[in-house]
Amino acid sequence: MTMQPQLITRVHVDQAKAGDGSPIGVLRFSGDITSTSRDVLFGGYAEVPATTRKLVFDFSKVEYLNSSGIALVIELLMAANKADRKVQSFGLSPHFQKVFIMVGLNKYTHLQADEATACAAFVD
Amino acid sequence: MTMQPQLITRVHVDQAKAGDGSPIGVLRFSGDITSTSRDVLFGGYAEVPATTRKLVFDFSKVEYLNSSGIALVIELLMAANKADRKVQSFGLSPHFQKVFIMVGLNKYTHLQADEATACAAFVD
Amino acid sequence: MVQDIPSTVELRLPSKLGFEKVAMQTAAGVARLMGFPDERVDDLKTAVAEACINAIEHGNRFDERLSIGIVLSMEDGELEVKILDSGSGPHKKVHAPDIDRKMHGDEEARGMGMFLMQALVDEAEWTQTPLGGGCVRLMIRLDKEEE
Amino acid sequence: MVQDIPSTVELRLPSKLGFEKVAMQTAAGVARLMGFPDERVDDLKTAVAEACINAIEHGNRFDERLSIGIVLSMEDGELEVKILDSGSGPHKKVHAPDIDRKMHGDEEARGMGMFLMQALVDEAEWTQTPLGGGCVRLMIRLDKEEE
Ligand SMILES: Nc1ncnc2c1ncn2[C@@H]1O[C@H](COP(=O)(O)OP(=O)(O)O)[C@@H](O)[C@H]1O
Ligand SMILES: Nc1ncnc2c1ncn2[C@@H]1O[C@H](COP(=O)(O)OP(=O)(O)O)[C@@H](O)[C@H]1O
Repeated sequence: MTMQPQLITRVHVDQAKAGDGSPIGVLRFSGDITSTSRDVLFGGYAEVPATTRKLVFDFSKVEYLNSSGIALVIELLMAANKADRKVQSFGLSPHFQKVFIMVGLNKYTHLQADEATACAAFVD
Repeated sequence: MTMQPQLITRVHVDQAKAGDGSPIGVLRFSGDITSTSRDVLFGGYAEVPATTRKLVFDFSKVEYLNSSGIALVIELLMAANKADRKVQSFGLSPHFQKVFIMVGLNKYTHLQADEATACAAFVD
Repeated sequence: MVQDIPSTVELRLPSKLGFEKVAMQTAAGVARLMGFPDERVDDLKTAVAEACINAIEHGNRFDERLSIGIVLSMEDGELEVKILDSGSGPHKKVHAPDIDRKMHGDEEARGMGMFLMQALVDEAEWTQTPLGGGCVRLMIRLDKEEE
Repeated sequence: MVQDIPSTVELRLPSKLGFEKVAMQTAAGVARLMGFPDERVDDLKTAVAEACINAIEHGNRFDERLSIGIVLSMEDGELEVKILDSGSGPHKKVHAPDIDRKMHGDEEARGMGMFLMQALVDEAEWTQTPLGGGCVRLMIRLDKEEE
């Protein structure tokens, strides 16, 4: 049997509350975000109740993110955008904050310093 | 000009006090401990006042340690042994604690959990 | 004088996605040995990963009988990394992503690899090997202060 | 079926001390890709570093015109690493260090590399290549639970 490289994507979905008491869906990504992550990422996204209008993306446990993975993040943001959901992000390393800004992604999700700031950043 | 690999050894010497008030020379190693580290290591050792009988080796900032580097640690312990100085060590990763035990080094320097434990471990 | 031989590291990897991570580690090891700061090492890692993914995917079309080559040459505070495959290189030019067009579905979400490579390193150039294979040449330089 | 090609990673390094760190990073990258836990990755890194240092120092006698080769082969949860040089391999057997003799100056402080390699990996073997070069073969295996 030949060796299959282990690329493992995980999403854990948590609930938080915004200042006005409205629910926030927190998607905690971990492991690798690559071209093979589509099903796991959209599976996590689908776990958030349809009525939740606020999302937080937690990248703090992501070990590896490449351009195909960033393309999937763009697709998640497109889905959120269409459903009129706002997305705050945190936990990106300085390197990946720079990369997100290079491709313009910060126009569609604010890059926040930490989870508390991200959850407090929704203005309704 | 051809490229010379950067192997950098540093030793910073601090003073601490044992429970009985006697001085402890703390040798804080950092960077790489390899065959090229001899002068830096013995230079640090020579900075400790000759009357100090207690030494603590702090390995917590060591990034790379190979068998030639361990041989130099053995030579430091030989020098300490000859001068009737006791040496406590801390800050080794679990991997290098295992390696120190494999070569039997723990017979000549106790491997302590942290600096406070190391400094408190001298019995006079 | 043997001193004048430039230092070269060569790596050969299978054409399977995931192995670009090995190239990232190798390139990071070389860059750290040269004294590059963490920030530049991160830039290089991402650029090398993107180049390897393209070599595996577009150059070798996932053909596991083919391998990709990475040649790292160190000289005078410059690190050049060549990523080689058995294809014929990209026919497109580097194109900066337009996030608004992407968000509105007017542009594919993908297609940012070459842009990122060029944005992250000091030089990125697409050529062909003498035998006609695909080749990307990346280069990072130590700043004077870092040397 | 292309599925049956074993995955191989090859690395070539200059005969200069310090470059063993690049081999450590490459080997760690491959082992992590196979799912080895951090503890085993550390064991492998140290064993690979010691093998490379010996290849550079004893095998190639620091001759910068020569390089050392590292071949990593992945199959069935086993990672084999061969470290190749242009010497003729060690003439000594692996010898466990005697710390008391070392501390009393009756044994050299050095001379622990081969012992550590053997102690840290599942198999360590010194052979020669078909062309008469020095070759160390290291092997680590995934535990059943890790797979
Ligand atoms: N090594 C290569 N060999 C052949 N074609 C390539 C290579 N690298 C890039 N290309 C071509 O350039 C295009 C753009 O590449 P890139 O910007 O990395 O985005 P993506 O790989 O996501 O499409 C690819 O779709 C491919 O057609
Ligand atoms: N690749 C090699 N080629 C030739 N001789 C070797 C090689 N590896 C080890 N040796 C021999 O075996 C001896 C023991 O090696 P080792 O245990 O690693 O300790 P050290 O390198 O510190 O002497 C070396 O001194 C050398 O004589």
